[in-house]
Amino acid sequence: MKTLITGTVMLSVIVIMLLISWIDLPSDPNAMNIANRFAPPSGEHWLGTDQYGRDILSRLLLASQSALTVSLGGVGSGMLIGCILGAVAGYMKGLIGSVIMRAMDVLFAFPNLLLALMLVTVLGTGQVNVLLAIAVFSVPSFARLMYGFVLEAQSYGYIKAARSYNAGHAVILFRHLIPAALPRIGVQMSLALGSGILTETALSFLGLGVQPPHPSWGGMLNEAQSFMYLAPAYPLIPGFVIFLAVAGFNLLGDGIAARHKEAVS
Amino acid sequence: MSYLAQRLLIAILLVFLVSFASFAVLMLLPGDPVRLMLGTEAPPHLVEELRAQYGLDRPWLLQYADWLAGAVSGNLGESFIYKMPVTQIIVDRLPMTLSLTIFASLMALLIALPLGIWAAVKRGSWVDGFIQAVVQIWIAIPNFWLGILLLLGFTVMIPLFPPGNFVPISEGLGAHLHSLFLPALTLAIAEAAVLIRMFRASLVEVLNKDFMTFAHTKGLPTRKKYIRYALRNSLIGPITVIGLQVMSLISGVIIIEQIFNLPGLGRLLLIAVQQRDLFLLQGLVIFITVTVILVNLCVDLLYTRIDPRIQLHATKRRTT
Amino acid sequence: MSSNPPLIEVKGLSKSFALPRPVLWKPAQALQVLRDIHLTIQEGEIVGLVGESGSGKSTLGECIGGLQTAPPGTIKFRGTALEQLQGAGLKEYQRSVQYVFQDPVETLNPRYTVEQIIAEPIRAAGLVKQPKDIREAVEQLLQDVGLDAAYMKSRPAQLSGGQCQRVAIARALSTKPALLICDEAVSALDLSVQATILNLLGELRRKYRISQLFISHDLHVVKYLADRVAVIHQGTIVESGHTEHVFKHPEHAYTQSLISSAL
Amino acid sequence: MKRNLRMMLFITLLTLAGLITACGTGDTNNNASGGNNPVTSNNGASSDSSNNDNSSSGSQSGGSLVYAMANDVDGLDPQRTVSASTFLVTHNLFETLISVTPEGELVPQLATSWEPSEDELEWTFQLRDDAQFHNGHVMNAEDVIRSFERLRAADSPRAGEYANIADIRANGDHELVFTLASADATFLSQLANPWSAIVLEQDGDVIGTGPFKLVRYEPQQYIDLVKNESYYEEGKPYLDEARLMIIPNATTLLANLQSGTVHIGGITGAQLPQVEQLSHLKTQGAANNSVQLMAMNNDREPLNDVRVRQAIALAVNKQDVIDGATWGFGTPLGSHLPPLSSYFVDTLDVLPYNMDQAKELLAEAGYADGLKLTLSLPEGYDTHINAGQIIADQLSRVGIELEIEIVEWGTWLEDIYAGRNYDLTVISHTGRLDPHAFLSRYLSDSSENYFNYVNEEVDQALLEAAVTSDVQKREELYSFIQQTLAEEVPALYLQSMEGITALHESVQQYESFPIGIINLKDVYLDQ
Amino acid sequence: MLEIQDLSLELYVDKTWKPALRPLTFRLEPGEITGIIGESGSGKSLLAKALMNILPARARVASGSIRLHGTELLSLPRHRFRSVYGRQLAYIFQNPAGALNPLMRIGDQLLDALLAHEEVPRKEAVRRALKALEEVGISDPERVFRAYPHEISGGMKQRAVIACAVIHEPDLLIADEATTALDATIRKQILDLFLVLSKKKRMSILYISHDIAAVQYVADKIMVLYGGMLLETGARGDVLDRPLHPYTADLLQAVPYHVKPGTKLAGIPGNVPPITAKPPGCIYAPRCGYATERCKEDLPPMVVAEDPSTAADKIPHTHACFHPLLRDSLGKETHLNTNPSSPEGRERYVQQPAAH
Repeated sequence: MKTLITGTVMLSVIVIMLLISWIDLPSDPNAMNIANRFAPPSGEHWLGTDQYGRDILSRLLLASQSALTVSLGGVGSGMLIGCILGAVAGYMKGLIGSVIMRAMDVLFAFPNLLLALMLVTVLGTGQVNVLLAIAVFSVPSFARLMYGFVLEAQSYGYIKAARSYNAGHAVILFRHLIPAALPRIGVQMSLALGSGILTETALSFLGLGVQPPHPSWGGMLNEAQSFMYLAPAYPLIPGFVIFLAVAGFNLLGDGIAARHKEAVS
Repeated sequence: MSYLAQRLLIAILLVFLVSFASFAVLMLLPGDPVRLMLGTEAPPHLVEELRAQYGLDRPWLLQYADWLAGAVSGNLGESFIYKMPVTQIIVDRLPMTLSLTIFASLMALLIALPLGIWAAVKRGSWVDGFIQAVVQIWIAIPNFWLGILLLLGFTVMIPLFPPGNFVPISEGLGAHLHSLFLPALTLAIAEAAVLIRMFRASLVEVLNKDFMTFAHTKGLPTRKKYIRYALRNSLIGPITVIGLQVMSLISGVIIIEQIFNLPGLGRLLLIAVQQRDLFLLQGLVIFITVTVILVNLCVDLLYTRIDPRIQLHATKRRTT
Repeated sequence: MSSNPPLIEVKGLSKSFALPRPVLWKPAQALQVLRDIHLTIQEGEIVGLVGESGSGKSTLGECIGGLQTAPPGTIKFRGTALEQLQGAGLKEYQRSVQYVFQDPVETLNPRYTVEQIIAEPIRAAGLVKQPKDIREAVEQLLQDVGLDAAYMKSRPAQLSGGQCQRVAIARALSTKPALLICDEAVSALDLSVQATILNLLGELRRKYRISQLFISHDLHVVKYLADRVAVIHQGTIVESGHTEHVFKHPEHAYTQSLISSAL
Repeated sequence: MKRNLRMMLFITLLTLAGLITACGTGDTNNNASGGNNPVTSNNGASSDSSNNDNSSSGSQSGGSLVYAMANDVDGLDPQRTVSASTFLVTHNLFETLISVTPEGELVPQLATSWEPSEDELEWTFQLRDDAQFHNGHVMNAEDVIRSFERLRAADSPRAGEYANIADIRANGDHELVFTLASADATFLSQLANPWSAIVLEQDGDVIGTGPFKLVRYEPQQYIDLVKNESYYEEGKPYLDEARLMIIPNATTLLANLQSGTVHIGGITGAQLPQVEQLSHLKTQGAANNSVQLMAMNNDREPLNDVRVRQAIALAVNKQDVIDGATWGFGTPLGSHLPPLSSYFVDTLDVLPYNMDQAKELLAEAGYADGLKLTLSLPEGYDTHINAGQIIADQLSRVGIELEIEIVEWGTWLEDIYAGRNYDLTVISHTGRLDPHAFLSRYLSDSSENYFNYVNEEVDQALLEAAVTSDVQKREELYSFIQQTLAEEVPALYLQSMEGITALHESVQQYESFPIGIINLKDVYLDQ
Repeated sequence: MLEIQDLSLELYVDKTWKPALRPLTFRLEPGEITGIIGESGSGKSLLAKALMNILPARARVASGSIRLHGTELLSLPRHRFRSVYGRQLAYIFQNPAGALNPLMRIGDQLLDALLAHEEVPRKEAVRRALKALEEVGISDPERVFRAYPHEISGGMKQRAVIACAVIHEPDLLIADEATTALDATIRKQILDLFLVLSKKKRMSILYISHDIAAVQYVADKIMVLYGGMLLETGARGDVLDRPLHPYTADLLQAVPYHVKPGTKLAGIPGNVPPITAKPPGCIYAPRCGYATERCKEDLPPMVVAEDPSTAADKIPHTHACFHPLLRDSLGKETHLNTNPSSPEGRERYVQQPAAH
């Protein structure tokens, strides 16, 4: 139970950042003031300024939007595609089933970064393409999860009964199978969200992530690494926020898994 | 034996498919290798000349056919950038990537196995809580960030390790491992985090099984009980994960190679894509596909070694 | 016996599963599950099907119930082969054959309320349309299986094993079936609860002339409930007949060893 | 599980503490002073500093030097390779007939003296008699001719550049006569280019006469050189051996410098304060003969209106861009010629920073309420991306909204540079000493004129300047061209960037060259 | 041989320790098979685990003592307990497949059990292992010795498990639902095996099951457990033919083979109480046909029935009920203080004479 609370506490910090960024930002995140670069935390700039004199706090807040849209959007779409593919593969079995699953295995084995490299080089950098890259990464794990679950569920009494009184594929799929799979999907989703954010930071290190001037946590961390001497505290801030988000999602996932296991046993 | 023959057949098919896909993708990419080499200062007429010289002006299907013919006979063509046969470049890089992969995987195993077992055996205690907290942190740290910290921490602040110059194994194992220690540690930490969770979960599951209680009530000595009974049964899950991690290590450590300045396959991959070095990329893609297939095969064979119930069928369904 | 054709007539039914191919180009061996089955179930009759685990009794049940496909012409429902059933005939068959499964925990969708569980097949069969009528039907069914109408709103997690099984039976009755296929329906229940369910099944046959195919490995339960009994061993029915007769004078060696080992 | 929460906090604090100690040494006062040039390195960051006292008497010979380079060479054959970084290395292995000093004058190397005929069509060169190739063979006129034949051969990428040479003939072992098809003022500086090196083919490879010999080349890792014992200059090179290491990551490179495993390496402006802290490192700035500009697509609405381009030029404070993008290491420019060039004319005051005038011009051009443009920046080039962002911020103050789009390098070359499908973009051009190489891209019909800039007068001036050898006439023409470019602003000229090199204190007599070569001949190490 | 004195267990539920098994006292004698009958949630399995000191984390012994040959097991330190396992105590599981390590050959697991307590040279150990397999009725011990668990049938697996358990001829063998997962034919053979073990090897066996037929077939003495309480104990004949406690009687009425064909089964209304439910009165009161006010308030103590024919060495027939079902000497059931107010209780008992 505790992991669930710790997870939600951490994520609530991120959500608060998101809300503030929608309402109003302390100052214009892109306004540069070269004279005032690396200013220490002060009244006007709570977390100080970066190498262009831009306010770190507002950039961090704005970045929460891109971080969440990229990971939520990416993992969300990956989940949808993955689940549908997995459900179809598990439900139909036969040739279609094994073809889908073999494709998933290949996608699973393919190194993520190379995939992102090719995707981003073909489609160009920017938020949408990073989102696509993360979506493609998360499809296989969801497909496998759903495939396994559907196979297992075939032996459940209420599924067999539903098939015997001819409840119809739609009812079986959407009212029986998917609701039953939701807790597991929830767990996988939160783990994938965590790794989604990490992927964004990795991509921005290679210059393929969310591009300037739009701020992103990964981008800020990457830039900060070269100014560590000038402002040792500067890289800590994005690093800590990333840690908060990733650990938050992971703990949330563990919490849901634990609660789901209790509920079932 | 016929099963292996079948796996070989699928492997060859897979390599062909993947190489065709990557060739097509590279052709789609805007940007042309010659112009990339010449940059903005090159004399204008030079671009056409070199394109003709490399045969890049022909339709790409023809180029693929040429490349394939060469590949089948073992000649993967020459890299535009390095003007050296692709096979030689890869072979030069292989020892470094292999030793990094093996070193990092062993280190990850050395960290994850004891901690995973300790957490499982003492599940629910403060030890378990502590290890799980550490795992959460290790997972949450982006690995390039960890790399930089280790680099600065242990090469500059406390000069324990040489920063970023790779010592090949030919110059002595000690120096070789010494130069690879930090990058391997960075990789190992990220991997170990995942492995610890995996070991702990599968071990806890096994410890609750009936045959463990039966071993206990048979009066078996604890050490034998844990190793011969509990550990062996808890290996199936982690092996799959280790297989995946080895695969990603061989081709996916671009970031660590950049930070620690290691001339590995990852960085070569990045340069090949950015410079649109066609033949180099094809060579690398084939190499990665082959290693993926080999690792998969090893993992499957390992399964049968560990678990007699598993029979390898055409459709790879495991009958556990 | 009544003149019209038997409710269910199984003739020469054989079924086998293809094992996974060891190698792509080598043919897969087939695992013979059922061999040349002959069985008839009359209207309003309880037929017991006794066999050890792995004898193929569940597969036979699922073939009769339509959950698994049977070779053409081997199973007839009221005289017409299953695969020939179309449109109204098919709907009629699906409506009149219902299932009761073994594990009370997995037989009900944990997220549904009792009312939803029982109402779904009614809606699927389309017999009754208006929500008010459906609710009434559900109340009546709950009463038939000895459950208070107050249970309508509760969820499976709040019910005991026996109560879950009663809801499952109510669900099976909802489409006014002619045949109930009970696959080890009482094996997972405690003895005291088991008795109440057996009584319920007997009562249902008496009150609504619902015939039952009662599949079980427990000889005593079958002996108590079934009018006729068929003994299945490794995919073939080795013996069948009136329960008294089979238990008193077993002819086949396997039946004899089965009866002698019944404590 | 309550322990889990407490444990998590404890671990986080532990890691944070670790982070802080790892990256910040106690005493750095991290609030660097204001934006102006924070650097007060011990030898001043003047453009072409060379602090050593050239005293060769006290020099120590021997020792091995490690030089760190950011990107790899592509092969070691000066006549065949194309990428700029290659010549950093080949300069130490091969030599040209004429060499060049850091100040840009031409000085003898393999040729001791040369004089032209009256009509400047024939040039006679006297060659050294004591220069040996690395295999011991003494260089003679025949070798030079064969080397030029190889340069002008069909499969040589640079054959076109020597088309003007009609014939080369030797009279005697150490005298050479070049006959040109037409008089060419750039002929001499052409011979000084690194790819005009004199090479000898030996079993598929090429060897030179340079101060160092190649030992081993490991792509992506290092290039090992060793002293050429039989080098004709007495006592040189001082070093026994040199290793050129390839370290692309800036942080890693600095770490190596700091730990002493590397003696010389280029660093970024941001890293300078860190290097300042270290007593065992010194820094040395040097202009690298480059021009950073924001190119404008002159035939695309509204950039085809010169007033709009001028307004943009007026609205950007170049010094801010320099401080922001290159940490103050660069000299602002008014036109497309770096200060190092002998024909440089200062055109900074043509369009000085003036926001109001910019707004007026915009209004005059009909864009009083501002306009929107796309700024495409090449991915991976931080200096250009940084400059682009600063410009975008400044232009937004006069109502010009720039939408930044980062483009992958290969795509930039294809779509923008070759395809000219862009509004604005930021790039830098490094060139050779000869002004023609810099300015020829403004010829209306040139394939490198990605500005789409058309001006007949400039075309004539360029063609004429390329031909006349009368220096005074060339100065007039080139100053006219620079003036016109400064006024018509086909591109917003930003700065000529300076490279900063960090050196270990024991490194003496290292000179930074403007045209991208490393000269290790004169370098020695205090033991 | 094994005396249990006022043993009670607690379960950790909703963050507090709740009583689960009420204090119970009984003795196990060598060569005697004691059967425990109990439905799910009656605490029978908890009891078994308590005896073997393998209680799960969420359960603990609240009070009482377990003395084996006089030594108190509850206070025995862990390492000393190890020497007791296998040599004096043995335990068999319900699911034979689960009790065998799937990755090891049967022979190796057998040798492990043997070598855990004795230093025996390999050849000799193998010989004894093969003999052990033969003794449990395995026809071709060599094949089974080399086989993996998934290569042999369920019945064969259970025999192998028994072989492992009894290789050191322990004094007490606890079988927790040992035949429930087996098919009828094999179940009978395993039960016969238990009979052989108990008689020939003078081994005391505690056979725990919800399957009354199996217990009836094998047990000399029977204990009836319900809701964590011992309701009735006694010799098999006494308990099954002349049940004193209403729950035992009702349970027997609900078992198909125990009822004369054609008569209607009598199910017990209501549900089985959760293990942690501890009402003041008799645990069975809510479902009992004879329940009186007294039953609801006071906890009926365990008393020995005054049965005229009690012989000296006969197993005492005890029960925990205020209104035991007394009988006249002919075994015809007479019932002293039936509660007129509950018609159902009355009608059910008068009609069906107890028949065997």
